[in-house]
Amino acid sequence: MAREIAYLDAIREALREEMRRDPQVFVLGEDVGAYGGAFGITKGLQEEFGEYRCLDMPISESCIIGVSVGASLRGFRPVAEMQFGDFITCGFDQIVNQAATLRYRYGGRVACPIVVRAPVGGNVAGGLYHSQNPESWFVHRPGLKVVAPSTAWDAKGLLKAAIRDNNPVIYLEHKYLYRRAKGPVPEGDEIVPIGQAAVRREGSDITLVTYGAMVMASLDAAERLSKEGVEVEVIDLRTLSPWDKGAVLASLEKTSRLVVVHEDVKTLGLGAEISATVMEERFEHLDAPVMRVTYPDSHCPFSAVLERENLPNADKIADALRTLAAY
Amino acid sequence: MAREIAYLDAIREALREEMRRDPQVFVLGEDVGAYGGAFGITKGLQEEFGEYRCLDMPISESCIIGVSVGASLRGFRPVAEMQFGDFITCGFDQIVNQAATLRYRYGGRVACPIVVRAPVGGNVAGGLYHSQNPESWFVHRPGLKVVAPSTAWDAKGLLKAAIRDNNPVIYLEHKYLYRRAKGPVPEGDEIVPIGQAAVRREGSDITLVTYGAMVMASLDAAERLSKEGVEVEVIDLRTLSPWDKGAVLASLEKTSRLVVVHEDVKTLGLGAEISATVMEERFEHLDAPVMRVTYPDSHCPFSAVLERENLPNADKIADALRTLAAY
Amino acid sequence: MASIKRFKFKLTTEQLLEMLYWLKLIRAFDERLSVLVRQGRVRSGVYSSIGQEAIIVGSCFGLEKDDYICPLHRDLGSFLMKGVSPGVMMAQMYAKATGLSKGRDSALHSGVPELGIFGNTSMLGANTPVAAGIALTFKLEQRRNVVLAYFGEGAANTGDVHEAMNVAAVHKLPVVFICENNIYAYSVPIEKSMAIEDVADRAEAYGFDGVSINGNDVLAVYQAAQGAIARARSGEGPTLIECKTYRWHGHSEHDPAFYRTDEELAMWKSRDPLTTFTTYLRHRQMLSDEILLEIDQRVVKEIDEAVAFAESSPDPDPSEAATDMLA
Amino acid sequence: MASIKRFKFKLTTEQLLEMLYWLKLIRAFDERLSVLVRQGRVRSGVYSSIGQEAIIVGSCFGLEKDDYICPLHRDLGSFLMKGVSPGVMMAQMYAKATGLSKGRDSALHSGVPELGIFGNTSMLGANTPVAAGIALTFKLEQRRNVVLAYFGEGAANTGDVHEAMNVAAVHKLPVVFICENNIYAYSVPIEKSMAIEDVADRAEAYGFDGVSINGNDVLAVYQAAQGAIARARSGEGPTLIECKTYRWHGHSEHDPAFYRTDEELAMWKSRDPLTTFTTYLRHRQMLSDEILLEIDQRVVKEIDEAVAFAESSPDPDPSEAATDMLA
Ligand SMILES: Cc1ncc(C[n+]2csc(CCOP(=O)(O)OP(=O)(O)O)c2C)c(N)n1
Ligand SMILES: Cc1ncc(C[n+]2csc(CCOP(=O)(O)OP(=O)(O)O)c2C)c(N)n1
Ligand SMILES: [Mg+2]
Ligand SMILES: [Mg+2]
Repeated sequence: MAREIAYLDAIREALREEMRRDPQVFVLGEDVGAYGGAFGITKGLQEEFGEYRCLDMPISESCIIGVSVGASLRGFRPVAEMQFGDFITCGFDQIVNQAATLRYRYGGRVACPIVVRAPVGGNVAGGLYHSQNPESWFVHRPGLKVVAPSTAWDAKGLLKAAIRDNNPVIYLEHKYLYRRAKGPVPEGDEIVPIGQAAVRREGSDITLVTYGAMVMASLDAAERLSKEGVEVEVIDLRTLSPWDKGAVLASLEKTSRLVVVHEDVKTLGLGAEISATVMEERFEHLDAPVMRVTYPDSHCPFSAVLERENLPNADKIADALRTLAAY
Repeated sequence: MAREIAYLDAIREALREEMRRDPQVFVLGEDVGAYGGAFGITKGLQEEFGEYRCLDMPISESCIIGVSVGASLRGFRPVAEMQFGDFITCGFDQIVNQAATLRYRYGGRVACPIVVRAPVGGNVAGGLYHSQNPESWFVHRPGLKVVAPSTAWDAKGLLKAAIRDNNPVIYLEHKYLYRRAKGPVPEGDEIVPIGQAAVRREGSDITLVTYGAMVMASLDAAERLSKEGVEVEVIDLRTLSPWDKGAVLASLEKTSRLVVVHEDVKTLGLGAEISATVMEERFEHLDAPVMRVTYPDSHCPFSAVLERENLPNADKIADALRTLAAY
Repeated sequence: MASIKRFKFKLTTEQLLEMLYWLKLIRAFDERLSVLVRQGRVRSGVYSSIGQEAIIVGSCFGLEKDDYICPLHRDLGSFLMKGVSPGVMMAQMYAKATGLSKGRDSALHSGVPELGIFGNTSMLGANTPVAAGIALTFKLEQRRNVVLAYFGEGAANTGDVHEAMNVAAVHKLPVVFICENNIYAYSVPIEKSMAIEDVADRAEAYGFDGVSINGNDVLAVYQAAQGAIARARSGEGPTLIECKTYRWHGHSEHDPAFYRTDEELAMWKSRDPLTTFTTYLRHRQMLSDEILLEIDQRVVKEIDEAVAFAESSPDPDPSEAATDMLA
Repeated sequence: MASIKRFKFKLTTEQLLEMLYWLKLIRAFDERLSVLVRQGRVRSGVYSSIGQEAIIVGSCFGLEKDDYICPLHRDLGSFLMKGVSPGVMMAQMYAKATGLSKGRDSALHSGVPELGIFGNTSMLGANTPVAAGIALTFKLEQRRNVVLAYFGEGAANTGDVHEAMNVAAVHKLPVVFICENNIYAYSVPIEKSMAIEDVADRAEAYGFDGVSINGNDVLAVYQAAQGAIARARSGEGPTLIECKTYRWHGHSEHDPAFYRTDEELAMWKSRDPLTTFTTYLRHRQMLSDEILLEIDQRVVKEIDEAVAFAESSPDPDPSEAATDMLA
């Protein structure tokens, strides 16, 4: 049987393998050195690769990203760690202006192969500043790629792809999945290509598009609906920018019904773009309006009682699926 | 006849009137003092109100916003100027985390009445870092309001409303309109309420939703279509968050066809949210898919040749309207 | 100008005993939290100040009600000294409806304007621009109040701290910057985050005074703080006080702190601020065994009551999960 | 350690005359640009370095090809000295297809990796973290190259500059920070943006040396730069060189610069770096009238040719408006 490891260990494995493969790859961030990072992702890397390939940085998110851009200009492939994805706002300008526009303003003469790893998402007692889902900001900005693995397999495969990619890639790792998602991982040079969604469950009645920690809840809801006679096709986007329009539309052509599920807030969450695109390109195929099951337009409360209220879950998803099936 | 002034002067008038009315209102930013700001908006204010109510700040966008938040906690109503809206990324964390979450994390016990003025938009030979349209980032973030006037009237009325509002308001002033938009302005205590769209042109065939500099181009396109026998209702959102769903849906119920036009890029531009909302709430009313006419997913090039290619204009809008009419 | 390290002060026996009470209360609060975390009763991140209490007690002692504090994550004690009851603070840590943020967040991410307490986001350093803003309002209103802005030696490296110190200097704002230099930022020792010995030296770069003091000596802290506060009140602008100290626990209660040696910890435990101050009081014959017992009993009682209050408090109402987004 | 102000250097007559050529070429380029702006032939923002040329010539002179520069917006001359032809730079200002960014942006927002030139965004200070990143790669590769990072005294107050200087200090990175202190940041005089006299004093706050020099004396700049570069090459880390100078024109060619006096301008014109250096060469009998004429003629010819090249160059192809977004 295949080796099964946790999502969190899969991330480390990707880092280690890429650092072994390519001496231009290095890691930088706060506490990533001897300590191994707040979540232990970079444990052992400094030992193996030395201080400078697994570099502790001062609390200076903007500089961490800026340093990465500089290093990329000289052929390096830095992987910057934000201690929590929430702090990415402190390095925002260096991402959306410095990194995202580099190739364009250089007239296409350079690439900017940096990866920014950001632990995101809630359901981990994180509260307002340790639970956020920042994907929309970056999906909205041209010049960036954004990925969000939901399995150990993808965590490893997408990180390897991100490191090899010649563009700035925002790699969103969901904290809820760190130890809860376990499974086999690709070996050797196998990667998970950026831009390709995965069908996690086939179904002919409704297409459900999701990513990250919501994949689990969505599959759960799909199982319930199956018992009610409704077969839901669950698509895990894996890459949020560019998202796999082909896969979504292909499934929709089969089902004619679509729901998008994400943990990010509703307004201008990725669901908005998918819904608008489907509207533009497959209006005639729709038997029902595209629905969205998302976080409300709210911050992420700390109290378990409050957070439970806000988080999408299998119940809420199942309800939406029923509404859609009955439409 | 009513007094007519330029958009840019209307902004200044709003500042001056509010500063006279309420001693807690003050202005801060780079070069806003004796110089009167890069665009002359704050000219004369330091002379009238003194150094500290029209305060020159060092080049420190993050601190400018943070100072505003601090002042708001003590009952002041600061109006911060970003020299160009593009630089708002340098103060991003203080807006989306500090200001936007303040009330929520204080359990509702405080308000955060700050205004961040940001000159935005292209078609002014600005290039990559003097042409951006940052609205989506803020519309996506709960806890903020976002306004974008298209006329001198609204420039004045919305700024007065923003200053009186108890929330952080991102006030997007379009540079292209500074001198090109001229008209009457509200007097005295009259304001333009945040959250209310304006119907700029009535029509029964297609609803066109837009804002900012695209209102002019949209009206132009609507005139052309009128000659072709298609009557387009043009809705100027004026407020982008919260956007006036009621007005949009009411118009749609009449026309059954909708196009959104904005200068911001397509992916996760405001059009996505409007389209998705219409899908959710008025699917049955739609005779055609909601369309979007937007900037492509690109940065804002400097060359006039390139910028022209990217900017939406009356031609492109008219084309979309024709497609929609023929659907 | 004499160094603020030699600022003349007088404290009555009563006041000195009150200081002891605060030292003990804060220690006891943190110790109890530590237990509650291990028991799984508090889910919040807990950043203990054990070993550092002299900084808060020495600097907050004698503050006026309208003076403002902008604490760092380790400064729970400052909330108590500024007037929040232990029960409310405990409820805040429990994320109960009776806590400062009504369960929206835990720890110090909420404030009390009436008591002059600012509650920061998690973003390190982001409190300092806000502090400058509050101080600016004191200047605008010609009040003699001050703002105390706290940050760690790690946070000293954020852009925000730089921008805020500079702005405070330019406008001679009444801010006392208090750097709690406990040698580590999470796992990163100071020599890996800055190439200088004394953070205090940074003050000169902005044009104001910086002193480095023994942060484990409550009277040394009081003396320097009073000196700096006196300066600030009389319009002489900001001061930076660097308090050398050490945290006995890990970064948070979940951190085993393998990155430091037992020897180092023992050395710093020998510098326990409570012991030092008790010895002082004994030398001055101010502290009888009865008084000591009385204080200890009072402290235990207050903490017990705080826990009882928190535990018996209701959870927030789920209906408040997404309210208070806007005023 | 002797001050780098007294660093020993030797320059041949040929080299000194080359310096004069560069001073004159850069002056002529900026003067021509100024005319072209007034004629409406160049639409780009032009930030003239007239009066400040000694800084770029003195610091870039003798750089190795692999050494990297990270210029500020006023440093067009550094592109020329690093090997970009005047024609290409002029085409860049004209936003022609033959410019560095193929018309995507103008001015210095594009770079040339093969020549060791970084092109920053507009965001002031944002080039310094990138400089640190480039320098980090030199350290990783154990190369003896250096990075020169330029910024104005206004930009010195951005968070990025703080974070970058600190990181460079911690890791002893081979960066020379060059502050062009021309007294004004746009309209804001230095006393309103910082409370210190010499930006050089900030270096100490990070643990490296800072010197303040006469930035209008090309040999003084060369001497200090060579000293700092020698240090950097031998692994001794960063240095900050503050060059006191003045810009003769407004902030940009559109700025009438009412905020300063004629007296001040006249005083600084009397310190013209070209006059000073010409006098030096005359004193050393190195500059005959023929050589002077020859240089002047060469400069005029090169500028004429550059303009001719730019004007005859094609506009970018509209089809490239939204390409090169991703590699
Ligand atoms: C901007 C930002 N980056 C990273 C973090 C994560 N983080 C929380 S506390 C901490 C260490 C803080 O060290 P220091 O400022 O010295 O304060 P101390 O905890 O030692 O009191 C880090 C890295 C954060 N909260 N904010
Ligand atoms: C982050 C940021 N804020 C504001 C601006 C607008 N701006 C452009 S140049 C300038 C003044 C720069 O002054 P200084 O750094 O001293 O350089 P100088 O122009 O004097 O050479 C300002 C405010 C900007 N480009 N970037
Ligand atoms: Mg610390
Ligand atoms: Mg300057």
